[in-house]
Amino acid sequence: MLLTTTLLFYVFSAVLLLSALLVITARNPVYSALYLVLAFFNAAALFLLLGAEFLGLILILVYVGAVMVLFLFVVMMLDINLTRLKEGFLRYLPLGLAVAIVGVLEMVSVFWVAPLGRVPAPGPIPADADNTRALGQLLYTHYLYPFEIAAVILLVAIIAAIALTLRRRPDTKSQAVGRQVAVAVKDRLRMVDLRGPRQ
Amino acid sequence: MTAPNLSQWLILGALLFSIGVVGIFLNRKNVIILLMAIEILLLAVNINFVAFSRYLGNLEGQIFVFFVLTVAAAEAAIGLAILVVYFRNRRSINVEDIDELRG
Amino acid sequence: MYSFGILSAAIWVPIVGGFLVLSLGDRAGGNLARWASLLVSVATFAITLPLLTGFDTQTAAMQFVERIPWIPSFHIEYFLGIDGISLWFILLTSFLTVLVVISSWRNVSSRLSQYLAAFLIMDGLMIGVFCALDAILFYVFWEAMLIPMFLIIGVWGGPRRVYATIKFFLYTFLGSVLMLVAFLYLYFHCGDSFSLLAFQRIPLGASAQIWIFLAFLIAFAVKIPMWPVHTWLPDAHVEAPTGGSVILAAVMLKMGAYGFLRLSLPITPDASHQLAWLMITLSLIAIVYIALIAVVQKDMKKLIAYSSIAHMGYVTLGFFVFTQTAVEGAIIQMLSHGFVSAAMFLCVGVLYDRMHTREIEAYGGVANVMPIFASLMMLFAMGNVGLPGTSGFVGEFMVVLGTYQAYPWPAIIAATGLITGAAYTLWLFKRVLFGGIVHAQVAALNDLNGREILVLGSLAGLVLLLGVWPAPFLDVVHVSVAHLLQQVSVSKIPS
Amino acid sequence: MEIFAWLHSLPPIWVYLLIPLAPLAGALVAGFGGWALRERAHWAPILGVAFALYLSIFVLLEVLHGVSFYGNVYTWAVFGNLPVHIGFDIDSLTAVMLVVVTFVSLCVHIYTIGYMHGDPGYARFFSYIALFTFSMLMLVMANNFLQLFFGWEAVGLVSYLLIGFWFTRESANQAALKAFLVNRVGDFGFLIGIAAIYHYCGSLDYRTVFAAVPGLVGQTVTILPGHRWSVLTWIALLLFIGAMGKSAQVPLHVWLPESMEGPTPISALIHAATMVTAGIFMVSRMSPIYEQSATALSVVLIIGAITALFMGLIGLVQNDIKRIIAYSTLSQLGYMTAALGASAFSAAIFHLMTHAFFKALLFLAAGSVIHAMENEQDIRKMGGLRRHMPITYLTFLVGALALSGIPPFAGFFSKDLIIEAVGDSSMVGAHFAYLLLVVGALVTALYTFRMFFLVFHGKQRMDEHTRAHLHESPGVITLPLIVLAIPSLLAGWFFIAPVGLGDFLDSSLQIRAQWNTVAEIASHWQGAGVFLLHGLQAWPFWLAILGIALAVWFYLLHDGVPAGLSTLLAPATWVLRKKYGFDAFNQWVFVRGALLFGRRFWHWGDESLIDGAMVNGSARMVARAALSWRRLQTGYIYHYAFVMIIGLVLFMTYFMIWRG
Repeated sequence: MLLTTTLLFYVFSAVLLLSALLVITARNPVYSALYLVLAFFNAAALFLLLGAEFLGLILILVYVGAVMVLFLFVVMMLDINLTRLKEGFLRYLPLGLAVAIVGVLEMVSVFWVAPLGRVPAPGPIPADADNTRALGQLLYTHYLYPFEIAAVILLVAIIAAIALTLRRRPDTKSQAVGRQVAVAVKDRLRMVDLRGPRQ
Repeated sequence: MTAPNLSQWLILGALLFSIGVVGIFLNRKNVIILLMAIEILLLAVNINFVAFSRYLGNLEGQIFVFFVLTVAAAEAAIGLAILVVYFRNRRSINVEDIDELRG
Repeated sequence: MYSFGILSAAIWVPIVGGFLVLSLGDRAGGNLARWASLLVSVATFAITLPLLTGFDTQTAAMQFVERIPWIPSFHIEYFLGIDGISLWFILLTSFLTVLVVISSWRNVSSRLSQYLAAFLIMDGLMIGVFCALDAILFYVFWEAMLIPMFLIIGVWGGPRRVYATIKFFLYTFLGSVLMLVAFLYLYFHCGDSFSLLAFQRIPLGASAQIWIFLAFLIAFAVKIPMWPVHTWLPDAHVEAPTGGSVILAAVMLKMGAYGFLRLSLPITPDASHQLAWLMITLSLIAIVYIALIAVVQKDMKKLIAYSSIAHMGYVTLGFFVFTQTAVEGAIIQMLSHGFVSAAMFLCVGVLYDRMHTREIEAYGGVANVMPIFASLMMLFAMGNVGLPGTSGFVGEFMVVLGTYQAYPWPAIIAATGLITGAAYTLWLFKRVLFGGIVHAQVAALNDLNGREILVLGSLAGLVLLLGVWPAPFLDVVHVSVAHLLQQVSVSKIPS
Repeated sequence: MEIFAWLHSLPPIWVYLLIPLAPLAGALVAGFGGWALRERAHWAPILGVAFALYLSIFVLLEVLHGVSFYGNVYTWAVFGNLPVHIGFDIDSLTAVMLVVVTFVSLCVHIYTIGYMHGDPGYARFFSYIALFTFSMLMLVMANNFLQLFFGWEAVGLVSYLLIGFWFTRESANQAALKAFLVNRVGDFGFLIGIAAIYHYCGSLDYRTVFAAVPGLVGQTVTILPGHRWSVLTWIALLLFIGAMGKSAQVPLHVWLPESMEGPTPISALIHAATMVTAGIFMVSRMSPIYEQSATALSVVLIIGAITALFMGLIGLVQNDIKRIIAYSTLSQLGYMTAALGASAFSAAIFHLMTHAFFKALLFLAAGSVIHAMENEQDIRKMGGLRRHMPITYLTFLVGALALSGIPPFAGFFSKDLIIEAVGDSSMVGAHFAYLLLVVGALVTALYTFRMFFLVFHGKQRMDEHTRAHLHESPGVITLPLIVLAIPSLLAGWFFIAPVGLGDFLDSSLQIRAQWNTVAEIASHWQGAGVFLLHGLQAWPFWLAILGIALAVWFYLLHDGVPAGLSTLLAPATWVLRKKYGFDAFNQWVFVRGALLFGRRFWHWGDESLIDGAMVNGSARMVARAALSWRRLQTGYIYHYAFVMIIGLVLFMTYFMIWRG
């Protein structure tokens, strides 16, 4: 069991890092997006290893299902000049690598040296543990207000995204709701006297 | 082989984070990949959170990941929306063209 | 000692009155605003008079004290009170505001009500500075005062007014910010009060005193102004309208000197002694260097502005020799300079209103057509020169005498002001008033009208009174100065 | 006397107070009422001064009867704990000065009626001279240094106003300014002297100070490092600088000749008779201080003697009638100062008195001439006036003889007494001074009679128009001349014993016995007649006669001699015409120096260094820094992102290394 966990950790981690690397190096943004999907899957698996089933699933549902689809959609929708975007691709590589290596070295040294490594491994997850219930209980009691705020943020994001991308072309036909509502009878209905001369 | 301890999880996060950083440096022209790199950064953070949550036996870490996910989703949505609008106006998503801030 | 809010009234009546005048606007050709502001300023002056009659000259304690909490969480109080050092300046302020209102009766062409309102509001704020005993209150008044003056120069000033106002504002503002820092340090050191009286009592180490002294020095040196931070003054004066120059020279410059007496000396006595050499040197530079610069000026206002700086040199010199005669002389010098410089600027204003130029060369022979003006200006010039019998003499005489008691050489150098002062003042006088009439415009000048005679005449009376009989002016000051010097003589460095 | 009887019923202080206040009231009436009174403005000042003279005579008589007064009128101010008063010190010295001042002043007032008739500034002029009388009286009556300084400066102010009285004339304004400034240089020393007195004696009151003086003997002061001076010498010299300014001693004499730009009456009143003698008066008043310092007395003596001779020499080459008299005034002031230096204070005061009379007379007579000549002042354009102006001629002759020291005129007694006192003196430099003074007697007679002969004798060199209008001056002008001629003739004979020998003044003076040359002379005093006879056998008299004789020879008998001499002695005359270069020196060093430094300080110091480099410089630096730092703001988002990331890493590194 222990062995399996460890093995799985290394496997998923390796794939995660690899796919992340591919995300940033792929020539085509479509590939990047797809690699990112792969990375998210691996991350979700790692979450499961850590006993965070809810988050793992959410990650797949929300990110892979919604966010990455959105990315893909945008990437494909926009007619992007790929060659220009890749110009000077390697120009900042040394700087980026240097920064990243320094950062990694520092972080790793901290993590090795600090007593973090001696944090005792937690016991195995009990079989009847219900991660989702536990989260839900915290979320809807103690973190209710932040949760509501998160909801509002999402709402704002939705409205903002729509408002930003919505565009009115002069040649498209659309309803003028206000005017429709404000219509009065006499605007639409004209009583015509049809009795005529027959009388 | 022993079970992965906290340090290993954190190192995983650190490596992932660095990849995200390098991604920002490399893809400085392509906004979409920049956004993706940011997602990687956030993911690295999230892994740290969840690892801490597990090893310290505290669910708050996962709660935080939940909020991070929320905000990240919102950010991605708005970021892409802005990108679309921008592309519509400029026919480009090259970051070098985005220099209205320049004095 | 009674205190039913005279000081508050003296502060708030002009401020509220100023806003009322502002709301009146320029209706009825501004007459409404004129009379209303005259009423307010006279009322303020009347309010300040009981301060003199009810003043107890036998005590150094603060009088007419008002003290109520203002921002209790920071121990900031609305704490007012006066002693012999501040009394005259409050009266000077309220009196000069009346004169400024009268002198602005006809010669402000636009936005009269706003102009007058600015002076009234400034009146209250300046009185506030002279009686605030809480550091934050003091600071608020100190800074707020800049705003009306900023507007007065910036809106009604001359062609380079923007440069002058910004220079004026930045200079003074920069200085006072450091003062605020010093206040905060003292507050945290003192613990529970922003009261200046409490500040005066707390023991301070030698280096802390030096730093606080320097912070205060910059704030006050800019205001006085002392060499080398004086260059804003000539510019500000040149651009300011007459009333602005009057208040600037007569009252605002005194604030810096007042700050030394109220803050620097009692709060940091050891640093004051230690840095006295610096202050004396700067004062002497002001007296000698600035006076020489004044000699070669071509613009009347600039000349008088430089002469103001030189005269304020005597004030700072007097403070930092720590003899009673010199300190009292310096206070009298401040008062006298309030009268004389105000009068000199009003005189220039009289000419400017008629000729619209301040260039000395544009004049010459004015005495031929304006004899009354010439006589009055001669009196003020003599006051500026420090002739015995005029107010200017008393202060300089006492400062030189008091300085000699402490250090002979500075007294000797300071006394050269006697010569240079006469040189620039009388040379100005000669070029403007004497000689034949060269310019046709000068020939057409009218002599003073009744209003101008009233304004200049009342100042002339004061100049002579202070010169012939300074005793009543000094009597008020004695006890407070003795107390101050006693405070300064005791070291505050904790042993 | 009967006419003074009622004054005894007044408190004495009232009488004393009225003496200065009466002219002041006159001045105020003339000054403020001048626009309405116009040509009637003289009444108030004349009445005021006349009243002051009347009271002064009363005071003199009282003092002769042994009454003296020392008291305060009001407390001017309290310096710390020390009250400073306005008060009066009435003793013999003051009484003499009071009478001299008010008498000359009254004569000048009356004379002015005629002289200034028709001048637009008529009322103003009267206001000024009455104000001057007030100031001078305050000066001589003072019982403390503050009031002395007040009077001292106030007479300077009025002098300034009067020299520049015709303010449309550029030269008058220039002269006025110069007079004021040079006087201020003296006042500067005087002020420091007062400050030193205040410091060492702790008071400004004469009596307290004089009482403290003996305690200061032996105390030293270090003004320049390494030099220890006696405190009293230091004080005495500083005060003497003041006296040099007021009494126009070399090198502060330069203003006096130029002050002749003013109307003649004030030349007579201020620049001959009264104000310029303030220094002499002051030093006499301070005799307790000066007597403690041999050094100071020597300086006084030598400066006085130098002034006496060398200023007289300049008088030889001047052509302006008023300037000649002005240089003679300088020279006579030198005699007085030399007398002070020889401790012959009473002789100085005596000469002051006689000089006041005869010099005022000379000036007023010269004014009469100028008036007749329609404002021509050049003696080369005069001549032969004696036929047209007999009264002026005779009175001028009296003045000239008195000035030259011919017995029995007043000047002889006072000048001879001074020369004799200096000759007897044992001061350092007394021999040198004696020599200068004796030669000065010759020079005095020569320039005086040169002027006299050129003006009143010889050919008439004026133009036709002027000659046609020559006439004797009106009564208001000649009356004062006659009034002044009487004391010029008689004052010496009558007053040498009481004033000159100090019987009367002794109570006001303190003289050390070993320096008291006047007492020496007084000890074998056998009356004015003997003194006169004795004088006839002495050098100065014969030199004066020689001077007159030379003048007769040069200017009456052989016209060509002076011109020949001046070419023969060209370098000497050049030096004299240039007045030894004092004016040029002052102009170049002080005036131009001050202007130069002023401009340099202004343009380089204030405008370039402080305003340019520091004030606007810092503003520019901020702007420049902002400009360069603005480049950092590329506007590319990724740059900001890079900076954030690099910053983060640096931050981490910092914590790792220095905080880890």
